[in-house]
Amino acid sequence: MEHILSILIFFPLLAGILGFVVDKNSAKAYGISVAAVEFLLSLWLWASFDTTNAGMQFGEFIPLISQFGISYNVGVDGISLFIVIMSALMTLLGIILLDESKIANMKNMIVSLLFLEMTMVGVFLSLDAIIFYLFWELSLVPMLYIIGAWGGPTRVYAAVKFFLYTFAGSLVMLVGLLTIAYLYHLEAGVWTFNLLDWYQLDLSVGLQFWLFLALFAGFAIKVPMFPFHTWLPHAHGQAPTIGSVILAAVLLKMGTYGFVRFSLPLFPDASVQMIPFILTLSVIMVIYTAMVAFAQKDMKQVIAYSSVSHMGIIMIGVFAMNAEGLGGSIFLMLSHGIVSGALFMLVGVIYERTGTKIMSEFGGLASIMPVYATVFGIMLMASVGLPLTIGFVGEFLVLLGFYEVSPLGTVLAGTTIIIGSIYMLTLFKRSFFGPVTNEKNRNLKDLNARELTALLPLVAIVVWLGVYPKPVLGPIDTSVKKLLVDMEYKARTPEAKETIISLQRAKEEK
Amino acid sequence: MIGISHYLILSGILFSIGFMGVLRRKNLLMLFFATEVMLNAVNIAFAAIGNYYGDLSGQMFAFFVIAVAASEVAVGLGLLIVLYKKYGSLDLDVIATMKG
Amino acid sequence: METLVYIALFAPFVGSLFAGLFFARSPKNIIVGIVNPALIFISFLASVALAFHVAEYGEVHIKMMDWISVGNLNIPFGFLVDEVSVTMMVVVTLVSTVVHIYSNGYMDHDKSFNRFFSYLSAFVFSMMILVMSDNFAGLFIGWEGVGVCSWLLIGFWYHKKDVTPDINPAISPSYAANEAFIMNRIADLGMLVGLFLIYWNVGSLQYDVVFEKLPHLADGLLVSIAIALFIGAMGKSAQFPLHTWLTDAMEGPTPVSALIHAATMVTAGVFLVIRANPLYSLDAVAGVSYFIAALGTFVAFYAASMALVNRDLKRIIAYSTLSQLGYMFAAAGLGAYWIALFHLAAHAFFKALLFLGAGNVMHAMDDELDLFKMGGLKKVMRGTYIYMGVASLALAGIPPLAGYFSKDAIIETAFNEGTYILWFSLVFTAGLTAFYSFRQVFLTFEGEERYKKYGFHPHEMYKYVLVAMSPLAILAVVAGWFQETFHEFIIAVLPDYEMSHHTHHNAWWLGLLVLAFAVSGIVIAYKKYAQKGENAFKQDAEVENGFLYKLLMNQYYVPYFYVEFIVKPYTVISEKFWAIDKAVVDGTVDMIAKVLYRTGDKTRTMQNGNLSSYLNWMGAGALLLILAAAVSAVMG
Amino acid sequence: MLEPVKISLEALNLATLMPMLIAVAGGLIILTIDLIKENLHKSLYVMLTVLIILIDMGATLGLNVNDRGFFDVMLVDGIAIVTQIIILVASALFIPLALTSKRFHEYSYPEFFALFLFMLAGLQFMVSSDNLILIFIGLETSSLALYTLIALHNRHNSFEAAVKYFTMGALAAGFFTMGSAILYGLSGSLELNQIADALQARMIEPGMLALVIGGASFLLAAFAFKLSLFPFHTWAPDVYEGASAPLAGYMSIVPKIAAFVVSMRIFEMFIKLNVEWVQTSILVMAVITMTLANIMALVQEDVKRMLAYSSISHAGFVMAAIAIATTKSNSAVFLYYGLFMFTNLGAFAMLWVSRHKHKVHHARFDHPYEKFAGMINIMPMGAVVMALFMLSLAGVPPFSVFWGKIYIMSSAVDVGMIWLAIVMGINSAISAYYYLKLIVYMFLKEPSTTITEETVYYNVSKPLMTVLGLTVFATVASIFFVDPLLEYITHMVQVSGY
Repeated sequence: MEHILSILIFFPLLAGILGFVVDKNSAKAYGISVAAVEFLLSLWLWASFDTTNAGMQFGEFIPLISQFGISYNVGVDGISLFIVIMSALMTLLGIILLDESKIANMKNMIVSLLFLEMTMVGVFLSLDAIIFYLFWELSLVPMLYIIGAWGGPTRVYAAVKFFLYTFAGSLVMLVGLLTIAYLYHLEAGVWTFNLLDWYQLDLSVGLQFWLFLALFAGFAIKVPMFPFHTWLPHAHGQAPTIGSVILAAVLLKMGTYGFVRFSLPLFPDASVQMIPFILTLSVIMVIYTAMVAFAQKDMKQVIAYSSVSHMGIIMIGVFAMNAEGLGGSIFLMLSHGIVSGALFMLVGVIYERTGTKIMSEFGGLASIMPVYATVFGIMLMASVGLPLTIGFVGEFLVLLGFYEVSPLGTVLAGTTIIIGSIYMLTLFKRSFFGPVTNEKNRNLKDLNARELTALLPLVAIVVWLGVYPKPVLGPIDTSVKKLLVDMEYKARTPEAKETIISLQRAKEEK
Repeated sequence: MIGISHYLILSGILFSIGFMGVLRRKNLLMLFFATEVMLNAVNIAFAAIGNYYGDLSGQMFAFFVIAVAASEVAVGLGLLIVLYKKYGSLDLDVIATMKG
Repeated sequence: METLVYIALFAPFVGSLFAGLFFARSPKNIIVGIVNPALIFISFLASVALAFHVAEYGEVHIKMMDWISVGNLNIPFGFLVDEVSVTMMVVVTLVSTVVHIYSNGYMDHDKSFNRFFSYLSAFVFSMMILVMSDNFAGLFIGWEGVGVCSWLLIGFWYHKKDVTPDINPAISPSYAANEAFIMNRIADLGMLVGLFLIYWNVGSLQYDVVFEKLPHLADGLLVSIAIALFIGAMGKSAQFPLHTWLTDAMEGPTPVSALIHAATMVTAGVFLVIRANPLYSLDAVAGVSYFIAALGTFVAFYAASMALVNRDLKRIIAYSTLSQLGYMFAAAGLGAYWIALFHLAAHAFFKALLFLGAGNVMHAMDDELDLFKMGGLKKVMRGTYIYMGVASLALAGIPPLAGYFSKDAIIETAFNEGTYILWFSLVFTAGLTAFYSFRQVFLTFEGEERYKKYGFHPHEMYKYVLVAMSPLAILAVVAGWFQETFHEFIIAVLPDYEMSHHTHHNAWWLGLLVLAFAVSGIVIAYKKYAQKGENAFKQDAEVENGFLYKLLMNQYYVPYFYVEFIVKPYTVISEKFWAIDKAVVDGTVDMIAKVLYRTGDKTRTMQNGNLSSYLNWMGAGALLLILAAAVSAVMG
Repeated sequence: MLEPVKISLEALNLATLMPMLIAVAGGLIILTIDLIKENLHKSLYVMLTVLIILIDMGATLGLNVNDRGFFDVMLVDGIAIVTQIIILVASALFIPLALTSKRFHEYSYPEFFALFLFMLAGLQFMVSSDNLILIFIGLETSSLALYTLIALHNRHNSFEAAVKYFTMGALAAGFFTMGSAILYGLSGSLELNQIADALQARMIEPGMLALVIGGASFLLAAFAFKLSLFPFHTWAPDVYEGASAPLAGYMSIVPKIAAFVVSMRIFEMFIKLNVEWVQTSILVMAVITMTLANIMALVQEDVKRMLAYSSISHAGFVMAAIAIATTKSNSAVFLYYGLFMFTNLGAFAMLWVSRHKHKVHHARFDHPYEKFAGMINIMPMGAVVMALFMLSLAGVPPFSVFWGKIYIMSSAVDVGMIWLAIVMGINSAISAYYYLKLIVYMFLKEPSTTITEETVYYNVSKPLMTVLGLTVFATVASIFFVDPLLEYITHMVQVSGY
């Protein structure tokens, strides 16, 4: 299958365009089938993926604007493979969870989702900076629509804020990308935005620093790092369930993925230099937002802030500069995607039943909706990083990896396992435990077949990858090691060489 | 002996007068006159400089400016008349419906 | 042997799934009540078989599969069955079996009967992982697993609502559950740090690799590792200052208290220290070890003191558990690992028995826990009285019961080490232990029948339950007799600890001293609480208003302190942060937008529609350009 | 005694004049037809005009690059050809917009089309000469025609707009002539290349720089007016509002690109003479223009007026490229406008489609935002198309304007003006707000009850749909033709020596 990546990217686009023709009442079925096909394709990609190969696979290269060095250039490696699969999966499950009776204009929703899926897959597969940027920006558009059209009372404010904030940051990033291209042009005499070519570029430390900052503007807002996170609670607070699910599961990962794909290999010295900075922000992110999450009255906001908090851990992992931390952080991206996606789905379920997300309206849900409570409990445990759930593996590896970089930082960030459980358990206690305080809730129905179909696969994955993460960790590990070797090779300053622990050096020491 | 600089100074003075007229006048007709003054000021300069260099193109430019000024007057007056019909005034303070 | 290991490990897991998946939504099902104890019993049998195997052929070490493998890190699911772990396995499965059977009776009328068994079996599974793992990460899995099961089980009656602390100090089961989980997490962070330190300096988390390389590490590093791991142990084993959750955990059903919060889970911390004995017996970490012993001694006394005045049937036993954990740590800290383990096992038996007995009382008294509302129950509950009496005697260290042998050994160790302050504290605490244990027993079973006043109609527990409890009772009596057998068995892996000649010489009077303390404790308790008629026990207002009484009753104000200085500030700061997030962090962003918008509104006034002003703008622009031109020409 | 002028026809190289002659002749033909038979339907004139534009285009494409002709006043270099092509394509897209389903006053006059063609000729003269006289004539011819075209819309606002534009234009003409006079006085020539040589020779003379800068400032003022740079932009919003929507769109492209070419010719001459001041002031003006126009666009209530401000902002964007003055930035100007053309014309055409004869939605405005509320429910295709235009204008890839944007930003980066690129980026972000505002209205708001498909699709017709289709296609598919376009433009710019 030569063109599987292009198919993965453009199949949803094509299906989305054709989707305009599909009848309203069949839109959901159409969406499910398309998303299912896409998911199967992504699984096929996994099946045909060479797990021993650390480099890019299934590459495709078509020059688009040859004079300016822009080309359609895609490829997949262990780092992006699973994020793509997760994107496809979350889209599929999200569509399954859609309630036809609650969503007006289902067709538009499906079409937007399919477009969104294209952009998500595109971001993770592109190897050309401009094409990456293209999908990156395009992803804002369907999300804007999803939040704005199906969201809560202040949805327009939230949607526009989401769009503009991210857009502003990414424009600064664009300047950075253009600068890199120019520097490459100076060095090599040709224009190119090919990331793999850029990796060869040897930049001075000062330049690296500024370029790092430029890209940081784009990525950090997307992650979203403190103090650029405030669009997220608004977006989550207003977005419909599906919007939150995709936003939390996939869109945020674009930011961290950007760091891994761009910042680290392009600016190894600056990355090392920036560790204290990133660490500071991340620790604030972890602790501060977790505390803010604790203060929330709205269930969904708790999950939203918890997302930010967990993204802080992912960020730390990215800058751990060793295979354990970096691999862990990529795994954590997946697990965070699955778990926070599932949690948003769960909040959506209760919101659909009762029309509220305020915790004080609930209480004692566990006795009314035991299955719901069980699934929620499992996801909660995954969220707080219980071993043998998917959440532990990544978190453990990240903290383990980062300990080598900064013990104190790790301890501070490690408080996530404490404060994370504080807000999560409080949420669970307030909503699920205690007597049934609200009489209206007494007749709530437990999860129905549709919801179970969407949620049970996630439960299965949470357990499966918690117990046996090897099939996923293996390819990630292979690619991450290569990345670190490249970084160490490229690094100029001795501090950077010192900090980046590639496998080679570890072997030498032994 | 009147030299080139005198012409140029005259031109400059005339241009400034026209310019001030444009800035200060509130009546559309007067405004048109002021622009004409400016253009004519430039004409003097062109003619003088052309003569100074012994080059014809300066005078050519002056002729073209005259021609353009003439057509401007034609178009301008046409517009002015329609405008007067609509607003009943040529005061610029009145003709100010579009703003913001 | 692999099969046996897997049977021992996975039988509880199967039970948990069986009850959880197939019967989760159905009402009480007796099949669950039979199958689950049976599976645990199978696990017990396998453990016993393994014990004999280990005794005969040495340890069994198997690797099931890889778990996490990234970079240089490689964590397998590996299991190590050696003398230490097999001891734990036997104790855990034995007590579990009894508790499972017992629960059939205790949870008889509960609508969540099946769910209870599912959780309980899951707990056993986690505990088995904890003790059987061959690496620290695996231990951590079990560590967290038991934490979650404990959370589930403490909060088992989640539907109860929150009340103020003066009605119920634990507020509600769900509150207590969260408290337990979160406090344990604090300690877990320490434990994680320990793991990280080990990994980055040793390169592995496997016990064998780690212990082999430990002596080559720097002293400071070793101390850090030891401290970090012990912080983990402090959480699980509820050592000061992370102890408050244990008493609140009594909100869970009594079988849970018996199994988790007395016999097994809380001893995990002790187990960890015993497991890591190659680390803690290093000279470099002698300070830490001594600290462990000191802290253990302190907790032993501290907890016992609170037990003296408490009126809550279960809380007293909880304090006593705390206190006994302190004894174990004292032993482990002093290097007598095998004695600690021995006490751990003996304690598991009699303490579980005590709890189950308390459960019987509760069952009889409609879940009433206040001792002052009981009294004279021996008439209706003879079996339970005997069980609890035996357990209390064992706890008090009266020969020839189990507690006498194990606890005495610990006290002797303290003497042997020359740490006389510890030694005396432990001796004194032994007296307190005897007092509060029998205060409880007498208040419950002897004296006036106060319960009548409150309209209770107590009745004895089901027969089969009493029968099921008998193994524990027997063990509480006889376990101590096998001290030497155990000693021989265990020193294959644990460092031997022999008393010096000097101690041997003094052993007889040391033993007598302890015994004297214990007996006098019992006697005082009898005098005060077991009388009838005139001398019958009455509440003494003067004592109860005394400072000491209040201090003890309020647990030295530690929970109060936590609420006032940690919980409340945390809540307040969180709210503040949220306000800041909205007003400052988000406000700045909105401010930028607003400023832009307002600038637009201001600027549009230049677009006033008046041609004259437009022309002026143009003229001004041109003049400005020319002016700038002039300036730049002059400058240039 | 003047020497008898002896010039062979070949030396005149009349081919260079062909495009303009065709346009003028076309205009005359239309007038003649009207003389012969009155009251012919507008569709005839529209199609005639389109035909003439196509022939014109043919002639333009047939020109030899870097050809001089007609007493050497015509200079057909690469940029002249590229500009003419852009102008003609825009014109060809513009004229069919006259074929609305509702009748609008101006299109019933054949003079409209004749004037339009004359304007075209004027613009073509303007761009294909480096003689200041010819530039002036071309500029004025086209402007005068344009004033009239605006006024022909025959509304209150149109007259006001025409008068404003006219008066300010007259002032600008004064500036232009004054600037030319100064340059003439300094160099004795009106040919830009000769001026450059003469100035180069005299640059070292004391006081020379001041005079050169003085002349440059007059010219800059004149072109800043034409390009609507701050503070000479004040006419633009009002004129765009007063003019009919298609004409407003047209004005945002065609006269501007013509003015850009001339600015390129004039100001880059100064920049190459190392008159740094010119570069600095252009940059300052460009930055202020794009920022201020953006900020003012934020607060607009009317879509058309918003688009007017947005056009100003885009002009500021491109003006910065002129200041950068590299081959890349100059190519970027054409790339930008070549792509911007489709999007902006399309956006204005969308307004035109929804235009009513009377102001039904608002006392003053034809296209208040409220009018588009909930459009996705009423006419989904229309909403999507408009949204695409808005996204493109905001610079969201892969739509057309994005490519122009990054090319300009990249050329800024290339000369080390990273700050400029960042300013451009931030401005794009600000501008996204008001483009989004329209999208928000169209997609996220509930339609007001009075709005139906009928009221929105009021003015639609097949030709309009065709034009829209073409512009949408060009906007969306730009990624596929940017490469050849860029190659062609760069080649043309390079051979012209810029």
